[in-house]
Amino acid sequence: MGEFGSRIVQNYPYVFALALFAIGVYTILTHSNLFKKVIGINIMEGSIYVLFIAAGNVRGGVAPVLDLANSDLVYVHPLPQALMLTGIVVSVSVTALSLALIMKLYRSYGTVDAREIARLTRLGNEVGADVTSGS
Amino acid sequence: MSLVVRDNLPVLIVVALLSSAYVMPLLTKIRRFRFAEFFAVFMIALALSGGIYLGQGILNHGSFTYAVGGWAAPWGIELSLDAVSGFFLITIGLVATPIMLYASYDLVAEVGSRSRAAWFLTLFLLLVAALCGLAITGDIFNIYVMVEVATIASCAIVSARNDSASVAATFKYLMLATIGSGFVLLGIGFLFVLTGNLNLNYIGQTLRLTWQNYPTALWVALSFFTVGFGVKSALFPLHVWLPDAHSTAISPSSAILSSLAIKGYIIALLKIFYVGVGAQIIWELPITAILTLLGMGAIVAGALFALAQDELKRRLAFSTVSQVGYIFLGIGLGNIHGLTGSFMHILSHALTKALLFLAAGAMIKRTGKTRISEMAGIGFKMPVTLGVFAIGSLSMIGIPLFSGFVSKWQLLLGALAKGNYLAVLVLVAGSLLAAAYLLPVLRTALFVRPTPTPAKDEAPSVQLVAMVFLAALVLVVGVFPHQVLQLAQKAAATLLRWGVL
Amino acid sequence: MRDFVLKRMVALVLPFVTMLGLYVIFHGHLSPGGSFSGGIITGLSIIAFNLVFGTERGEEKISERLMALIESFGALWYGAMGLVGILRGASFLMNKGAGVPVGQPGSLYSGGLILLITLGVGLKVASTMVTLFLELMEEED
Amino acid sequence: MANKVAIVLLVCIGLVMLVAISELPLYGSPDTPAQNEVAERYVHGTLGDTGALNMVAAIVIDYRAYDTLIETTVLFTAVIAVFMVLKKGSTGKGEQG
Repeated sequence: MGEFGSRIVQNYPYVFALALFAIGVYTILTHSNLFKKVIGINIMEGSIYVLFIAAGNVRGGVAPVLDLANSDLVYVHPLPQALMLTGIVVSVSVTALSLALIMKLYRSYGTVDAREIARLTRLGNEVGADVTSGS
Repeated sequence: MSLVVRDNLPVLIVVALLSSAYVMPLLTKIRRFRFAEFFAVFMIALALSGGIYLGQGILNHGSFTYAVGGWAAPWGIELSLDAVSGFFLITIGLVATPIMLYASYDLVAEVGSRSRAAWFLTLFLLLVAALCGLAITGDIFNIYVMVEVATIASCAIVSARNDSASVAATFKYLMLATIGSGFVLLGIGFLFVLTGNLNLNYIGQTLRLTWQNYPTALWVALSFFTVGFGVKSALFPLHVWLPDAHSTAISPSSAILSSLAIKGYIIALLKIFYVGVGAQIIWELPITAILTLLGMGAIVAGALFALAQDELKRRLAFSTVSQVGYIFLGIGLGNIHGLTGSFMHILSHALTKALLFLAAGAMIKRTGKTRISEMAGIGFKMPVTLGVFAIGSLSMIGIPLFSGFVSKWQLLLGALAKGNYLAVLVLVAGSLLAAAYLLPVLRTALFVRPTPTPAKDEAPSVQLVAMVFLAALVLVVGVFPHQVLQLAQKAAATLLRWGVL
Repeated sequence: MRDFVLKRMVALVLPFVTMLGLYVIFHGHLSPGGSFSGGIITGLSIIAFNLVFGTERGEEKISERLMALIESFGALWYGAMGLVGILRGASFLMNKGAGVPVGQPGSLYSGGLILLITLGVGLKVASTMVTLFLELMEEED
Repeated sequence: MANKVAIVLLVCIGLVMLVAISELPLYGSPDTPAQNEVAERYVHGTLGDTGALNMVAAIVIDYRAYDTLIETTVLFTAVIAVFMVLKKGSTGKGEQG
């Protein structure tokens, strides 16, 4: 158990990453406020950046920009950083799209509460007409 | 010049589709919008011919790799062109071309305005490009990026009609799909931590030597992939987004999403599991058993849900949940017949479901009725549409001489070879349930004759051509499955690393 | 008159923010940064202008049409740069291996196509950010 | 009841995650699987391969340029998707919205 515990402690960034990930997913799934869901997405994506960047780290490493004057530097692995650049762009895109959808939903339902929207949609289905056609 | 094109064909297919998507929004201003629609159809047909050419080459000369940017595997992104890619490229082309043709008929009226039509075409092209990219890629992070393009494009395609119901469905879809992407990226992160590679073959090589050191971590990574791609491809307990999204979208959207978009994620899962991690390791871990169980659950539950629906498109959407179960069952069986069956089902479900959604869309468009119980006598009004719908239904049920039979037969062989008799039972039950939820539509439409027999009022001829093309393909694959089956078998053998069949 | 200070300050600072963005884009291959960070800084300067002076003035400076053009051509530019490799008989997106001169390491023109691609992508990212922002700003049409 | 089941499930998942994390290579150590010949090539070969000093830029726009092309496409897709959701769009002459 001591071995197990010490490995866990040494791998603390991964623990943080997975905990953050769980928090993000929990936020998306349980909060009914749509904006909080978007925040959940960003927490979730952030946890993944932590995981990747931690994977590339070397103790004592410096940022991966070649220093021509100093040849005996240890650089961290540049690949995870490049990958997370892509990850950030993807998360920006998803955030933008979800904000746009929220605006559209707010315009047609007048609320940003997921449960309320689900209720209104069901109502619309039962009546057989679009209750929100006033948009 | 032609040599240049041939040598770079894999990447050029994707880049050509992407470039046409880039210029598409600028085409709103041209005088005749028909041209833009024609251009989109042309580009997809071009990609189809490229895919067929590549598939032919792979079948005859074996697989090859293409290093983008000249950086070979561990450093750069390598596209790996094997039978899997060839098979899926051909599937994409065969299904996307008729859907695009169908959509182009009254797109502007359907989505609201010219600009919106142009954006729809853009997103459609982007989705097809991303799927082609998924088919040919051999790099795990490239898979993620392609999956993201496909996800965002399909979300936007769902909300093409822009009414409040479809926007609500889109938001639900986007949230769950993003959680799925998160899981996929987390899985990629775990594999990167464990192997330090992103190329699928190199991941496989490294894992084969070292996976004994971290079985739990690897298992967790594979579970992340299962959950992530499971959400995206609507594997049974994670399918909650699909019925809303696929039933509120316009018919061509439903058709492409149900038939192709979902399959792209399954192909990505197959590549990561079998090319990346490797069949031997997968069998050691309890992943295949879980996939088999989930697949069987999906077949039965999806079909039961479908039975309960009265709205035609909702019924078809739940039918997709059930049919995706077949594919996952095949993956779970994991032997050559099971995987061949999965591949064949990817093709046959793509053809069949596209056909059914397009025919349903044509019927709803003409009559304005969305519920099955209201559709009495449509068969007299639209005989050709109903005819192709019948062909699709029979194929979905798995009647011999239709494409659905070929795939279900392979799956049955796989289940028998594995000695999994529960799976055999479920496969048969799934077919019976499919008959139970599809045949009533035909019965109501064909045999309930309304008192004044309605005059003939067929769908427009362009749409008819698209539907008849798909129906003909369903029949061709069902009657002469030899060539396609050979390619599917070769794809399955590639995944199992059997060498050349 | 209430936002006089804001307007003056933004007018004073904005050119430098834009310059910083362009600097980050142009020096992406030499120092931390690159097309995405630089593009976002450049885009932010335009967004700040729109926020402070209103979207009408912003539209006058940089029209929506221009944004759409940059949007499409920025992406096309990337593809075209990729074709350079193919036309030189090498593979798609090949840089030094395809015989593109890479220049003196450490100087502004080094890294071959990297600078050109960064420029295109940076402009595209800037325009994307501004477009997304304006789209979300816009009242119901 | 459902709450208790969820909590038990979460604790189980958490334990599995902890076991998985304890199996991962140690954080920051210079001989993790990630510090392989790929990292070596990126760190020491970038200058000769591409002429750039910033390794991240070299990876983003040279070694893995194809990813970045698709990433640009993601942004493009997002813009078009936002248009699709929010805009009514210009109707061409004679067509109704």
